[in-house]
Amino acid sequence: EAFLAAFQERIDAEQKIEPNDPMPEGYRKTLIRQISQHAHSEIIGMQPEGNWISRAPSLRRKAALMAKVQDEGGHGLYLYSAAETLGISREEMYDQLLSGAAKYSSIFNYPALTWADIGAIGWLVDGAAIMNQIALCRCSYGPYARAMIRICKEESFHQRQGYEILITLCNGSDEQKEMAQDALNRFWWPSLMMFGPSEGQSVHSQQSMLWKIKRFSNDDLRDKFINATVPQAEFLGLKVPDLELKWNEEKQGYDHGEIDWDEFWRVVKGDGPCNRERMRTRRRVEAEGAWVREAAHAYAQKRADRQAAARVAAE
Amino acid sequence: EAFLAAFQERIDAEQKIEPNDPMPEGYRKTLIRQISQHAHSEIIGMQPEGNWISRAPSLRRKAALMAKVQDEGGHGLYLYSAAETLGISREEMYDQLLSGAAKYSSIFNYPALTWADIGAIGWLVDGAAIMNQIALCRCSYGPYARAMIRICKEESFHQRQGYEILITLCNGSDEQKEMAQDALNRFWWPSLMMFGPSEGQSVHSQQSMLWKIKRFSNDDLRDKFINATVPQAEFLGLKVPDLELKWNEEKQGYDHGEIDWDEFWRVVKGDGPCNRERMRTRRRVEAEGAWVREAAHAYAQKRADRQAAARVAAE
Amino acid sequence: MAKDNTLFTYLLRLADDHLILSQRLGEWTGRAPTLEEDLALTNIALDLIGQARSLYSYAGAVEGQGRDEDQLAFTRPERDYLNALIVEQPNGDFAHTIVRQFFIAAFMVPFWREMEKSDDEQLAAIAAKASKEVAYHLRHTAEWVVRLGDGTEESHQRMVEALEGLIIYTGELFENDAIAKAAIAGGYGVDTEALRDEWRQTVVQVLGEATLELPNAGYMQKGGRDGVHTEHLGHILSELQYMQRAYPGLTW
Amino acid sequence: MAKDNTLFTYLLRLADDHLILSQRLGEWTGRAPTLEEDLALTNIALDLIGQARSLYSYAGAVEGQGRDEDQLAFTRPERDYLNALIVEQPNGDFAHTIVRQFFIAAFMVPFWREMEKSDDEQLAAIAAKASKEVAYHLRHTAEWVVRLGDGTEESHQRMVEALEGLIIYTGELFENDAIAKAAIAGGYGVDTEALRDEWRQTVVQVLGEATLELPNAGYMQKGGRDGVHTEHLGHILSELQYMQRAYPGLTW
Repeated sequence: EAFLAAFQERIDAEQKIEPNDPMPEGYRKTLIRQISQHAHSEIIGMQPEGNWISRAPSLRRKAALMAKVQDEGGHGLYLYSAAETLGISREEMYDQLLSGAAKYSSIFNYPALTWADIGAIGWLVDGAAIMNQIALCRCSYGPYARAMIRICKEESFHQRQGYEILITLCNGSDEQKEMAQDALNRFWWPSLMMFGPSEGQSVHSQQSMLWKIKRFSNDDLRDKFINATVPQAEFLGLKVPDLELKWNEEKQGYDHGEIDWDEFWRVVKGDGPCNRERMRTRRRVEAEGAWVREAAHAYAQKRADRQAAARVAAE
Repeated sequence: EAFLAAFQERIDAEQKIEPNDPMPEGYRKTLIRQISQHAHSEIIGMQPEGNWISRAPSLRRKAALMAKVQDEGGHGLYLYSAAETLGISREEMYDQLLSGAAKYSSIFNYPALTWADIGAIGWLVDGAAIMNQIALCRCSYGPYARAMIRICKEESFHQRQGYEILITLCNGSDEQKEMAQDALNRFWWPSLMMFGPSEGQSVHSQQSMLWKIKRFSNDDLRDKFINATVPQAEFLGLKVPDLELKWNEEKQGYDHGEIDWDEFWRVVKGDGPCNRERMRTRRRVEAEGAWVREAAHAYAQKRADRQAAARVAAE
Repeated sequence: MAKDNTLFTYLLRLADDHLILSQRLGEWTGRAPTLEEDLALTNIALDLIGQARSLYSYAGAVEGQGRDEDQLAFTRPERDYLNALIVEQPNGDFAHTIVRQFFIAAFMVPFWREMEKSDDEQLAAIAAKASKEVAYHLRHTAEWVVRLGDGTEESHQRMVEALEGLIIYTGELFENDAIAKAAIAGGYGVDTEALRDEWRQTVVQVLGEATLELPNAGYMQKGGRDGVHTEHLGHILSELQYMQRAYPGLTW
Repeated sequence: MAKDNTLFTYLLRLADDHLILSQRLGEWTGRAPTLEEDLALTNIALDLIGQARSLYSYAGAVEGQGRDEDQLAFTRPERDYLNALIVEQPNGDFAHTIVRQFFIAAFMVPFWREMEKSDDEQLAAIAAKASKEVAYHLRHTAEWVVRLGDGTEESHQRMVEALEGLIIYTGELFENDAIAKAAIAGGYGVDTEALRDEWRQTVVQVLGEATLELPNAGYMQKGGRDGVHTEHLGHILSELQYMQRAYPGLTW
């Protein structure tokens, strides 16, 4: 009890918690779940965009897309490392992903069907991610907060890049504009769902707030995102696919239509358009790479043995 | 000795030899080698054309190409059956193909790079094959001769189809004409090689002639092919890539330039552009289909067992 | 005009189903587990492409803008393809290909049978021809379902995986959306909802013989009829369209 | 003019090598055996595409007909691509990808080093940048060659197969044909024949450490420099060119 109170005091004083600091088991578990889920999202998120590397329409865009997908892999790496500071191994987290025990952001269960989707993913999906992540830069757990700072910088770059793809399309031919509008139509609602359902009086969420793992409610972050994004859509000359969307002078923000939470839960539970495909791909990659990892391990072992033998011989 | 003489008498009297007839071991072996090689050529020959099914430029051409490749599979089937009448199983022949012990026509080790190649393969490769096969329709071994009659009909159809592809290209845009000329440039010499080297006094070849397995020399068939094909090239407005090609009024046929027999032997021995790829594909197909064949076999076995058991129970 | 638009879309959906499925099957040509099966799969692919050609030609005539079968088949953007999602799913192993074809054939048999009664004479004529063809597709694939289901342990397991992987794409075949309803109301379309029980019966009966079970479907994926596909279609199109895209407007 | 034509072709060959190889490596992005290797392979692919861009841009300037890097990269017919055959070979398993990249890197290291001395300032500048990059490619792939060769029995066997499959495509890299000779005579090209021994030394040394042997090559395949490719290139191009072909002349 005294420990919990002291811990809360540190949190309240905005002190960062570091790996070797004592922490409540619930705090550790919540963080492991959240950080590993975030890492998994980066890894699975490589798939929809990776799907367009071979078909990117110009060399510049191809290079940028490759670099972006690579950055996502890099973010996965930092985040797995951050989670490892809490006493879980990357392998264990990976197993949880492959077995379906761990989740990843359900946005990546939507397909990237056209080149405009690559723009929309950057603009909307990375945009929504950044809203969440900016808040996390001030998370009470030091390694996570620091990973977030680095990731946020790169994500902002990706978001601008995605928006710039759409600017190009919207300045282009009719087909290109149509492609851009179609991408917005398909990615708008799933992007709003990325913030998660309204939390109401969820105990879980309140505890996260108290521990300063989470600093804003889902609805607040979603509203912020909408308020930032609607003018960007207008600038592009695109129509946000929400008939009920309108400016509310009083709250100085937008009111929006009802989100289809049935769809959200369906996709979370595994019945989105690409859930099975994403997991099948990930499992196949794991299986096909097994011999390589075994070989690397065997070689490292042999090498260590040889060095040990050489040391013995030298003595 | 008396048997050999009697056999030769039957041959000379143009009697067909049938599966159950007595025949010299050399006759049997020569036929097995030739027929199975011919069957293998049909099977491997499905690859270069099969490579264009997914990209055929119109629905009509796609359907025709699929049907053509299917016919080749069908020819493979007849020919394996014809060879089986000589006392060898399809599996055994297949093993010889996969192990590299048996050969197939080396023309199929050249790649089909453009759509025009599909035309050139039909026109030249099937054209050359027909020259050989028409002669084989009168082969002394009955089942082979009969298979050839059926195959020749379909091959002629394929040849016309191929030529028609090239007519369309040659009546088309400059790029299409260029594509057609390029295909002729690449397939002309390998097609001439299909008839095999000049035989000189080869004992092997003379014996085949005597047994009426073979009825014309390689050079005669090649000349016939050239004489038939050059005017067709002229009709297309294409240039045969042989600077030494010219009409010889005296022999009422064309003289042609030197064939690169080094290339021929190199490709026969395994160093053509696609030899390894063709065998790799064939081996992969065999390996990937193994479980299917096993399952079919297991099911047939179970079914037979059940029927036997039912009969026993009924008695 | 409205009728024509609906009919055009209705035909395009059917034509795209046939084209994309035949493109998939064509990937097997020269690569099937046995030579006999190579010929059989190519036969089915040829039937499908033949049906696609009739449907595209008719669609082009209905549209009345001078687009021929090839322009419709090869030069539309991905989002304008209206095939059901099941036909674009990868061939996978032979079990997947057989299950996909079996599911579809078990649907197409009653579909074309009902279509033979269509008020639209051309559709009825296409249906009469197709009916005979799909009867063979169903028989052939059903035989393989039984053989593989009741074959070895491995083949059985592969069939279980194929059934689980593909079942979620079967629901879309039976949905009567606005276009389908208009086509039914117009007297030329088939009420696919009404075919569901028959399909289920056919499938369950064959699976039973194969010692297999129809998995519980759960949520059925859809979107193809509105041009919202899986990521596979784009890759199919990059090959399918290559020549027409690289050399627009030429005759081949 | 004649000089420019030769230089243009010379640049195009190099540019196509880099583009096609980066396209192949890009197939690994998100699919490599480890996360770290995913980043490493993508790094190499990014270096290659960067080199391709410089080379195409320069080629376009030399040609002087207003073609930019994308028009050169995306809108030529298959027979006009001049890359060596080795870069278009399929990724195969990771062993094949590593061997392919190792063979090429062991060639590119001395190639770019010599190119730094080119009379052509732009080529020399491209070479200076590329030299640093390929040094890493060689180091990284050599490490894998050793790890896989001296890893498990399976990895060793896979390496043996990869070496045998790819060795026949290495000869083409060193051939000085008429274009190459003209480029050498012009003072801007590299005499690749002269790099053969160094390449062999590098390769044999690393393979030795990996308990592997360089297989006997026999006949070396060639044709890429004249646009006569393997059947793989056409399929690469159908994806690579898809957008530019489907939507010609647009800005992306």
